[in-house]
Amino acid sequence: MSKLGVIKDILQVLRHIVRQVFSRPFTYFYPFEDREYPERTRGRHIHIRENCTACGQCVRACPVVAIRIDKSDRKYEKDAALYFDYSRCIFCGLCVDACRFDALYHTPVVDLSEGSRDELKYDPERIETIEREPLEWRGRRFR
Amino acid sequence: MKGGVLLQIDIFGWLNGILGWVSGVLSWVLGIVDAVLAFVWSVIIWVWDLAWANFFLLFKAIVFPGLVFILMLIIFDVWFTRKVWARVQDRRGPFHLGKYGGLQLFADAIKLVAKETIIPEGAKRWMFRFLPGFLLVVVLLPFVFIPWSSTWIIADLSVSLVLVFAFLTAVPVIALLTGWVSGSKYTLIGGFRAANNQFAAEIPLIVSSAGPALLAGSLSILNISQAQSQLWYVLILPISFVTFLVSGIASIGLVPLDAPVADSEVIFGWRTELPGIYFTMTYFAEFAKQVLYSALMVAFFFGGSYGVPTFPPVLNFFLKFLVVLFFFIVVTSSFYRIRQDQIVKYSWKYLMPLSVINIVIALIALVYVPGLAGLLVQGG
Amino acid sequence: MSPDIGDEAVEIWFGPQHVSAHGWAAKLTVVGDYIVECDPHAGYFHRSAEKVLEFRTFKQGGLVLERMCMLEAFLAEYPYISAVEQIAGMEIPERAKVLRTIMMEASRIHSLQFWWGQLSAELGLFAMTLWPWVDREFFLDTFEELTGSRHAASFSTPGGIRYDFTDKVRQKLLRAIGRLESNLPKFKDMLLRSPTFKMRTKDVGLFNAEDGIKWGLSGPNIKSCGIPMDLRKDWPDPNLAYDLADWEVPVYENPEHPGQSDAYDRMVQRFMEIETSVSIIKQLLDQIPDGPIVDPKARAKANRLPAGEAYGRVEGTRGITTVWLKTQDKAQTPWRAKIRGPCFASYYSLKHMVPGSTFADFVVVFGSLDPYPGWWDR
Amino acid sequence: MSDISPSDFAGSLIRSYPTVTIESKSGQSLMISVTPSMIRDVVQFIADNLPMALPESVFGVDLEDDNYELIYIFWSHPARLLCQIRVQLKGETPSIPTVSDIFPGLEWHERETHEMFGIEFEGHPDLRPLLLPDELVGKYPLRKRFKTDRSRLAESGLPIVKPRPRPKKEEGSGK
Repeated sequence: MSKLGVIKDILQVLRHIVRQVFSRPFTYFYPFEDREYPERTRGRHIHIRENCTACGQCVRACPVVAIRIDKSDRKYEKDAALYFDYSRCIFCGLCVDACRFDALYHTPVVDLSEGSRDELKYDPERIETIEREPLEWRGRRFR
Repeated sequence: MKGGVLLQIDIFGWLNGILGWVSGVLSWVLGIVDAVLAFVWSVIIWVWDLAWANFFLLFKAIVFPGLVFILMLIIFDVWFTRKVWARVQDRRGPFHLGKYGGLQLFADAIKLVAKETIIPEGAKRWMFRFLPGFLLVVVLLPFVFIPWSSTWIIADLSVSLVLVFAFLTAVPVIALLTGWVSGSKYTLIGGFRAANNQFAAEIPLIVSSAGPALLAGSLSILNISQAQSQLWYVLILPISFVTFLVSGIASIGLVPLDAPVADSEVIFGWRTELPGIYFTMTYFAEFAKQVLYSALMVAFFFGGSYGVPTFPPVLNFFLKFLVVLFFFIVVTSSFYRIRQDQIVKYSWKYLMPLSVINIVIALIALVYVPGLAGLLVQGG
Repeated sequence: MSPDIGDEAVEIWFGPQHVSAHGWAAKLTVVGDYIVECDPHAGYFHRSAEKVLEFRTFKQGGLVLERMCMLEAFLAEYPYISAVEQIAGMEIPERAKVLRTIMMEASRIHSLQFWWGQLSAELGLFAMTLWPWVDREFFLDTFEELTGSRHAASFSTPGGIRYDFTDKVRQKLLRAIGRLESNLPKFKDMLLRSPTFKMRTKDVGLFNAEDGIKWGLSGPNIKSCGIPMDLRKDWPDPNLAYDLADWEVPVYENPEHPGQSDAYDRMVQRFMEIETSVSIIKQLLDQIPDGPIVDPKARAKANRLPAGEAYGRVEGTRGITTVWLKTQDKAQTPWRAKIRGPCFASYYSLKHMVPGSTFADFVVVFGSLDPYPGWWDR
Repeated sequence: MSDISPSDFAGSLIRSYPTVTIESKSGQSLMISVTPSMIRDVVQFIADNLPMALPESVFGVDLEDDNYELIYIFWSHPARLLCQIRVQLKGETPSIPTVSDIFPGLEWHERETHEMFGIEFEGHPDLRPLLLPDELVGKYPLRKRFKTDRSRLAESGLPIVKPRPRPKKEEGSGK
């Protein structure tokens, strides 16, 4: 009886597999098909300089020392020159929590890969904008 | 001064002589070249004549059921396997290159071939370079006996069944040798496991292919496949088909029985140390064996080229081949890997008795079931 | 090498470059096909977390903890948070307690799904690797919807939680659980009924409950011996809401060998864990009270803690996970934080469990203990 | 099995070893302070009398000025009892008898404590470094004396990595 049971089990396993072959695949065409990012997605930050008071709470909250505020930098308004080092950032969101002046937010932009580490160090002007090059493939533009 | 010294050398004559000598040498050289060219030309003419005379055989050997077709079939098999596995695993498989990822394999092959050849320090260099290519040759040889139809077969021998298994017996030896000469502990373990697999699977494989041979009364694969015009042998030998499939999987070393190349246990078994091009050869050899066993199963159990009568026989064979290949891939992607001692235990405990019992039952049925014997056509 | 083995013994390094040894290595002494000695080596993932914690504030400490094991991020950060709350004497809002418990159980399901996929990959069936991972994807979507990050959630904070439940999170969580429940029979067929899976896992990696406890094993590894050792029941935590749900500690005891556990029993046990977690989540989802999710005053207390010691414990996916914390007065950072990962013990116990099994079974024994290198290397 | 209550267990421990001081933090946890020479006896007592004692961990705490505290933690599921055994140690490289033969699970915890704090465990079968790389053997990183900032990095014996250059300042900045 147990031997026949084994045959039944084998057929059951094969049934699941064959049914799987003719079902729709789960994956999607990653770079070309966009997925929906939730509102809270902790992607790269955006810095709103009008609100920033350069209080430095975000710098204090950061566990990996990825933020630097240069107060001697006179070029920018209110002395707030914010440098962001995305080669260190762990996207924990503590800086956004710490900011009381609504000057630092997460954006749903998560693909930050660059050719070199130095390009991941965002200067004050880059952290204020979210312009991205659209992806091109076979003459089509994506996102 | 009574005249000067006479010139001893007739300089003009000498110059003339040079001309003659040069023309002589030239004509001699030209004669040699001419003779060589004539010989080459005669060889070409001879080969050409021979080729024209045996054009059909050459075409078969090189183009249609032969080298080109088999290579394309193996490439298709790799693509098909990857696609089916991807579907089983809820993925899409290759899709970037070509239509439905059809060119992905060529890209992979180019990448693998372009890789640096690194030979381990402890390896025997000459054997290490020689064995993977030899393996591919040995695996490709049995394809000459695959009867795509009664005309589209490269060679038919009265003992081709024996010869196919004789070729395939060399495969684990090559695997063991490759593992041995690679100079690594993991490759050695993998090589011994390959030998162990063959030790387990060889006899059930041959015994279960003995059933069709007995029923057809012939050891020629062509005759066996031709003898099934009335009745496919899978109907009287269903257990033999299953044992052939399982022991075939064990002999190739595919997933449920892939102890020789179990990647989570022995990395890649006997193929661990093989670099780029050599790895590609062994990888191809594995899929070639998969194609070979699927074709053999069609020839042994599924009536060879018989099927829909309006279709050409080759198409019949090919469609059945695709179905069997699909079933083969599904089986190899649905079970967990079992241990090598379990492979031996279950092949000797279950596979071999089952295949023998099936033959005995079939022979008894032939004697006692009226009308069954009439359906069998005795081959050559 | 003991002297009676003689020349036949071969030493084989299993890892750290081995395919299935991701971040660990064991030196195996093999005679024939049998392992006679196993010497696990740790330290390939060592990130000196305990020293790092001494330089992180209490709000930042949870981030370090969740990086010990990304698969159970909600669970892994909790013992540290719990210890901080004990020292500060914080009161947690009711809503935060229930939401914490729900997400910890979701994290447990997610981690178990990852594990059984990994065990299947080690046993050569990649279909069963990716099917649970598809279901796991829905849990990751839930985590992303809730916290904004798929793995490193950093959900709890001293004094409450950082992100509130929304209707969308609830829908996504229900969808993930519904899909898991509809697929569980299929997975049970594929795993527990598969004859080749039984062949590979039955009587492999067998150990006694007494030995296991002496080696320090806990969690599902011990529960599969028939001992209901579960901190969720035994160690009632005032900051969690396990008492709101009605559930029993899942215990599987194989009648073939009572008091012992093999790889197959651990598999069954973990299926039962998933079912328990699902039922807890379903019950708690109906009982989420309204209210604040974090008390800002309590959270501000975590900036400077008084002197004290606390022992934060939680029943992780892999066993008892604890953090022992000592602070000095008006401290911004801990004086000493000791992390006790459950896999430290399971990795050590390989030394006793593996000898006698075959070389091919080593990965099965190892995989069935649900190892995660981050927990022993820290 | 679960008959034994924390007070019963504490009472029987006091009766056997009167020099031990026991302090009960809550209903479920006991704090036992012992001297280094008695540690094997007390742990043996726990192994014998506390049902299913799970050795959770052993770790050291640096109290500065060559004072160390060693904490052994045991958890008994049937008794629902958490025992913390505390030992005060003093000295440059303090030593204490090992308990890894009574509870094998503590073998690696003792190894780790040895390499992190330099506490010697007498009779331990295998005191090789567990987690640390070879360069840090004998440096005892979890001691408070061990500095981790870059200026002292040279002492640790690790290869010195230069800090990565910060993004340059924009031109025309004030100072």
